[in-house]
Amino acid sequence: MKEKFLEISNVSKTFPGVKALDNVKFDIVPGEVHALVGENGAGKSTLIKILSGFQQPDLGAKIVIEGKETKLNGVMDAIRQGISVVYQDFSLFGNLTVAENIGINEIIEKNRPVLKWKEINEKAVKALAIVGAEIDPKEIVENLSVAKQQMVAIASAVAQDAKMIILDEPTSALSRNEVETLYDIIDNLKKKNIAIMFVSHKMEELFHVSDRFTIFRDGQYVDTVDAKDVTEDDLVSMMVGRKVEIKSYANLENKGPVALKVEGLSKKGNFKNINFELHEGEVIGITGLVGAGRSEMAQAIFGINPPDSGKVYVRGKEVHIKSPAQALQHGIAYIPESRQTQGLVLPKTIESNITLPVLKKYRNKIGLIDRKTQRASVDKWVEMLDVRPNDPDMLAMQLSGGNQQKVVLAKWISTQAKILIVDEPTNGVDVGAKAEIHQIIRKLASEGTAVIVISSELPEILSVSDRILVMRKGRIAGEFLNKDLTQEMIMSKAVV
Amino acid sequence: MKNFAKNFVKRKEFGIILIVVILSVILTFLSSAFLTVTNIMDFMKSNSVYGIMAFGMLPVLISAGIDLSVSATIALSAVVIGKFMLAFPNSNPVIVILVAMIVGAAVGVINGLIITKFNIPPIVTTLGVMTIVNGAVLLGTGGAWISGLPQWWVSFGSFKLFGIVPTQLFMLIFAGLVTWLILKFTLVGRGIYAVGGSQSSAVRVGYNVNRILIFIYAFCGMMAGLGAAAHISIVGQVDPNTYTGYELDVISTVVLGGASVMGGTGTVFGTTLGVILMAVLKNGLILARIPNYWQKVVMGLVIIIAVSVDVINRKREQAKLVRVDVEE
Amino acid sequence: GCGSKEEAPAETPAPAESEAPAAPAESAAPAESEAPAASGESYDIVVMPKLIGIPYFNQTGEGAEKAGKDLGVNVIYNGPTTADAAEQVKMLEDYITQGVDAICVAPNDPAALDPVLKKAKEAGIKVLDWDTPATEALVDASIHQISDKELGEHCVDKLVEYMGTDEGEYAIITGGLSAANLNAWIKYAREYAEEKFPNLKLVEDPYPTDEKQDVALSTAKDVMKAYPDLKGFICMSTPAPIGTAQAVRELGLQDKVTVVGTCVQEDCQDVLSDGSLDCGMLWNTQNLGYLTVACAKALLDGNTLSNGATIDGWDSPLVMENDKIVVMGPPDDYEKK
Amino acid sequence: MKFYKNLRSKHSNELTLAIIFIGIFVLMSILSPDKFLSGNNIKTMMFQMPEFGLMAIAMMIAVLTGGINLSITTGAALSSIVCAFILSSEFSQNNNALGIILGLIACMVVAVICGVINGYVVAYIGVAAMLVTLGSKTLFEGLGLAFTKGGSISGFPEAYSFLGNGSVLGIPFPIILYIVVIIVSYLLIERSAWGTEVYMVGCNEIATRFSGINTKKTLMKVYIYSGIMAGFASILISSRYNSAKTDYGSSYMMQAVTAVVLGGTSISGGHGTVAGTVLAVAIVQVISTGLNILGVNRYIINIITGGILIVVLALRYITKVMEDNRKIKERAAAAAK
Ligand SMILES: Nc1ncnc2c1ncn2[C@@H]1O[C@H](COP(=O)(O)OP(=O)(O)OP(=O)(O)O)[C@@H](O)[C@H]1O
Ligand SMILES: Nc1ncnc2c1ncn2[C@@H]1O[C@H](COP(=O)(O)OP(=O)(O)OP(=O)(O)O)[C@@H](O)[C@H]1O
Ligand SMILES: [Mg+2]
Ligand SMILES: [Mg+2]
Repeated sequence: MKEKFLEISNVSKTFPGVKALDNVKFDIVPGEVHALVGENGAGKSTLIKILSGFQQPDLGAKIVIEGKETKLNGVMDAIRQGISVVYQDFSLFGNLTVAENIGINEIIEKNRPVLKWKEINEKAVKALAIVGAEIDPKEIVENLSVAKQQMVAIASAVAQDAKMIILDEPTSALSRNEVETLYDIIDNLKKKNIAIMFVSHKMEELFHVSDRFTIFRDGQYVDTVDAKDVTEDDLVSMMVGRKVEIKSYANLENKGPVALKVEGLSKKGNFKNINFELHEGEVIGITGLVGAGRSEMAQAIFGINPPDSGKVYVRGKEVHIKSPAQALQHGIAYIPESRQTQGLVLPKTIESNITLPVLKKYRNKIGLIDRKTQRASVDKWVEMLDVRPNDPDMLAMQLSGGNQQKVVLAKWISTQAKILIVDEPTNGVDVGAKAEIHQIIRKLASEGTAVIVISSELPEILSVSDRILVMRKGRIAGEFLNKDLTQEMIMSKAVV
Repeated sequence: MKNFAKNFVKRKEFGIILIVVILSVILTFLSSAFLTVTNIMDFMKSNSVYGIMAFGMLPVLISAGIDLSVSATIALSAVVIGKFMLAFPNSNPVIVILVAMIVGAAVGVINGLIITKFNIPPIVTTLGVMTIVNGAVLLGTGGAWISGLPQWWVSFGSFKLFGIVPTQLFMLIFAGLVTWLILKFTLVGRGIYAVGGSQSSAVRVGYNVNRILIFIYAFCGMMAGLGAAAHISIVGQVDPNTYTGYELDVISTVVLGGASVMGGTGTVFGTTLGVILMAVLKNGLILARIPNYWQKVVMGLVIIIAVSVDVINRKREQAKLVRVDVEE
Repeated sequence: GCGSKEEAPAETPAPAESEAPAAPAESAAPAESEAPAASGESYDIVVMPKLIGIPYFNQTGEGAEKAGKDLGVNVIYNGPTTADAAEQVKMLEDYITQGVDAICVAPNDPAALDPVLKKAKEAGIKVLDWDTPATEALVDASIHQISDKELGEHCVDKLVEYMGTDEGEYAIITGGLSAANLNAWIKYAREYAEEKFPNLKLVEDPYPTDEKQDVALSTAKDVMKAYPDLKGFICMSTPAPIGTAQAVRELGLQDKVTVVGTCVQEDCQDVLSDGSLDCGMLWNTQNLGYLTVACAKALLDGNTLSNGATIDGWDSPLVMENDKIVVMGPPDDYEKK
Repeated sequence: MKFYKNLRSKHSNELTLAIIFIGIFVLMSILSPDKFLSGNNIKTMMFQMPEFGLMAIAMMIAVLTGGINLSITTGAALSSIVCAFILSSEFSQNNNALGIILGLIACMVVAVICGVINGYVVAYIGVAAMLVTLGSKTLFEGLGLAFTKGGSISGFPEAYSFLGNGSVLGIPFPIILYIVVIIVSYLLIERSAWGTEVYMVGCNEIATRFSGINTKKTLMKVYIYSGIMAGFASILISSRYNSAKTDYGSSYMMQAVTAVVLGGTSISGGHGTVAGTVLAVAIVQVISTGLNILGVNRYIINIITGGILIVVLALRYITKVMEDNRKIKERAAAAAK
């Protein structure tokens, strides 16, 4: 057994709101992939922020790097110690070029006052090559897809020739074959004897890459186990504290009349000639590679950026939806990809987020918001979706990923929309919450709502949908009934 | 070549270049005096002060900040060097300029410290500092002019290279050059763009954000100081009252030059264009014999149109952006 | 020499920088030193300029405060920091509350002060205006450094005198388009020029310069480019003539283009020296403040102001246009000796 | 008790401001009991504060959306100028009542138009509010100048002056209007659906739009409301000063920003209360009136105001940090057990 690169113990972190970490421990040796798992809010990202020197642990924490006890008082300390991080939210500079985002770090680290662009570009090109991404180094980052941004983030971590790389949910925006590339990257990082700390909610990839697991629950350390000694179920029950079974809900009978009909929908540079019918009580899963144009298509239907051509019928009547407001009037709801920027108003309370689309419903005679009835119904939704903590006055930003997603769901369900489009509903959501969200979606369907689920995660698609559309390069490349389907069959349509 | 043309049209600055060109063409037809070397030198000289301060303001806006205190800072610097020259009648321009820049930088540092230590939003901090410094200056001077500056200063101010290029234009070019070098080739400079893009990310990659912020405001103050030197080298005496309202003119100059008040974007080239646009406008209004009572109306319209055109262009670009490579 | 048409009063106003107002004050001082004792208490007299912190109103202030000392009255010289009528009204309201004995105000805008001056009268406070007239009905006395009409016409005469001809183009540079007193002078100047010198052609409405010397400089330059045959400038507001003169100097047109206008004496010496400014003019600013306070005191003592009468602290006989308007006298001209 | 707890937790900011206000008020009363505390002075302040307060509310609502409105003062001036033209017209002289009503309507129409111009460019074209209003500030001022030729429009029907100077049952009419506006604003901003949308837009426009809110409309209404508030202010101003002019109240613009921020509204939008702004306005008012009565130089008053702005915000930050640390310690202690 090689000697450890990093060993920490007695690490606690208290926020005004919660105790995010309650003296946990963790260690990692060079060349291993050590996965950190736990439900939303278990404290994974918090630990990462501590290891990256971005936040300081409470007193009494012990951090040993390469045998020497140290303190990480600032980001620079961590970087100098050879720890570099790929954050859950990338933390790239959208306004700068890919090259600069990747190349600048070393210069900052060495604190060289004057910089040579040639050097930076070369470094960037090299790093991009390592992660095998074809991205123009001169491109401005905010013009890249989520997926490409993710690759850039990884590249810039690689570029710092670090001894330990932390990946916080690196695949949440990656599609299948990009994930494959990531696996390769991880492999040759291991060969370079770099320690990798890996955080993810996706079982299959956890077991694919990890050598060891450390499990947190509600900020507490649970256990550390070798990957080969445990099964998925063991791991899940260690994380959640109970058993969670992934059901398949597919239900090919008793669907109602057509709720939504799309004919030849096209938008230049987004998608082309989309046709499908969606029935009441039915769940359609739309999958494909990231960048296939699924969100774009959904957002076109929802009126965020309307299509160039094509027809949309709601319950048989043709509609021309130019804005989300109109979509809402036609009973269409869209739960966007990014809950942080599009789904939630983070600095506001759960209550104001949930009631936002239906505010007018709570107006009393003189047109003011009736706080009592508002609170009453909010309590109902928080109750029904089991948002934790269940205090409507909690700020959305204080919630962990899963609970944030539940709030977004609650918001749209409360509109009683008859047509519901959910884009990557369980992105960064833990197994437990994931199952609950699937349940909710199916429950709505069983009550007659027509649902579209957009997801890159095939197990999810296979679990929730009755019918599955596969998109490729802005077109619908294939359609399946969800009956004895395999992931391979779907992928064959998704990739060329 | 064609490609170059394309990129050129894509540039953020394209909109404003267009406006400047159109204006100039119109003016050239309206007045023979417009397109002459002397006229151009004249209006660049008389706008050099705004220009210099604009280059100081640029990094501030890039960092998503704002500095309202520049008008007070320039007043303070002007008064200080005015008194300095009376006290040391045989010093020399270089020293005077240095003094001005140091005084300005000092005010900037105070801004920076308040912003970083108490994280009070820049607009608030600088508003407060503006009120205080302004009050102090006028309390101290009673608004009295400082005149009778030494001869060497007067001749420094009225010097023209080859009898054409005025001193103040060199100061302007110097300011622009320094700003450009800092923004493009120094770590701090890139840090400024980083902070403007995402402050939390800037912290995560290891930029010392506080130090960067303090630098930004110090630099802005310093340029205001240089502006003071340029200004009193033009007018030959110090009127502490003359600088009120400068802050808004300077800021509008920079944003006309394509810097976004949301931060993250902005270039020296753009700002230069902004300065030129403002200069051409003021100069043109008179040469074109626009009725004086309508000048402000024209000014206001041009500002609104210019910023709107810019935004509309950018939106069109965004819309054109291919989000998915659709299989045809 | 002083080219003013009107007979100059007995005392020639002292140049501003010397211990002005020499003539009146000195002789007045002894007479007044026991005045407080005589009248028993000391009056609170508010003297409010349009704004504080500019040279012109600093000097009027010095005069007013000097008068305060000489006459043994308590002079409160304070005003807003920007020439904003709203601010003036607020401050006056505060002083009325405070219960002062007299208010002497240089209104930023006459009409705007009507209500507050009414209040003052109702509160039994003596109300005077100075520098710029307020609504006449509301004041007990109105101190004019000079009549607006006279100043406006004087500018035109000076312009013609130095142009050496009464035909050609001229332009007016003003401090701000909404400055009431400047507009008044300009109005009279334009009317006078039109009927007396029909061949003088005003090229354009007045050019605003934002009370800024450098703006005056660049504006004047541009004007000369826009109107190449321009023969002269009339400049209202103190920084304007200096900036304009500098423009003329930079273009080396000292003997082609005439510049006349109102400015503070010390500040215009340089541009006078090489004739880029041909004639600056202003009344003795300190005397203006002094006279204002003297009149206020006289009124408070119960005296009435009448033409030819003399009052404490001002031993030259008063020149009155009517029973309210006191005129200090013609402006001083500052010209190249 | 519970009420107080709730007050402390939810409205600590307003509480602090109230305490500061009382503190300063008491201090002033001690420093000049006879003058500051006189009923007369209180009344004077009641006449002065409303126009400023209305401007502050006009500024606040724009700031709530993460924008700003630099054009409130020039917009107000423009509205009152148009109003003044009608009031001083032949027609109004003959039939006052109708004239005044028409004038007021015209005033509000212009105010709304100003709001629509800002709102359209901000909401529908999507230009940053600061730039738009920077432009419209100049535009409105320019129009005012062009209409008035820089002069002031006066000569209103006698009755009009009631709006700014009259009292009902001894209570100044302006303060009555102000209080009504405060209540309406509170209900609209903090209790209505639109108000909630305003806060949400201020925090995250995209998420709000994705929630089916027509954010463009919300923003448009915000700038119209801002315009209307400025319009009300302009009525008080033109009536109190019995005339209209482009530069009336120009000094309110920066003061309004100061008051809004002092009142705890976050300059980046999304947070802030009407009560906070109102209290801040009162604080600024008391400081300036009080020090004014004490005869303090205006510049020192400005310096103090600026100082207070920074100090209060600094304290706000420091207390927040200490508060968090306290909470963390408590948790740590709780966890230890
Ligand atoms: N800055 C903060 N202030 C207050 N509470 C915080 C803060 N950051 C995190 N928390 C809380 O700390 C707990 C742990 O959050 P953390 O983000 O580490 O969870 P996580 O394991 O990363 O969850 P996820 O899997 O959703 O990323 C959560 O309850 C979260 O609400
Ligand atoms: N902010 C942006 N600006 C410009 N183009 C973008 C932006 N975000 C994404 N894109 C483009 O849109 C395409 C789709 O982005 P996205 O990752 O949302 O794909 P998608 O089809 O929506 O994926 P998914 O189906 O997983 O939602 C990307 O390939 C990228 O080229
Ligand atoms: Mg996390
Ligand atoms: Mg997507």
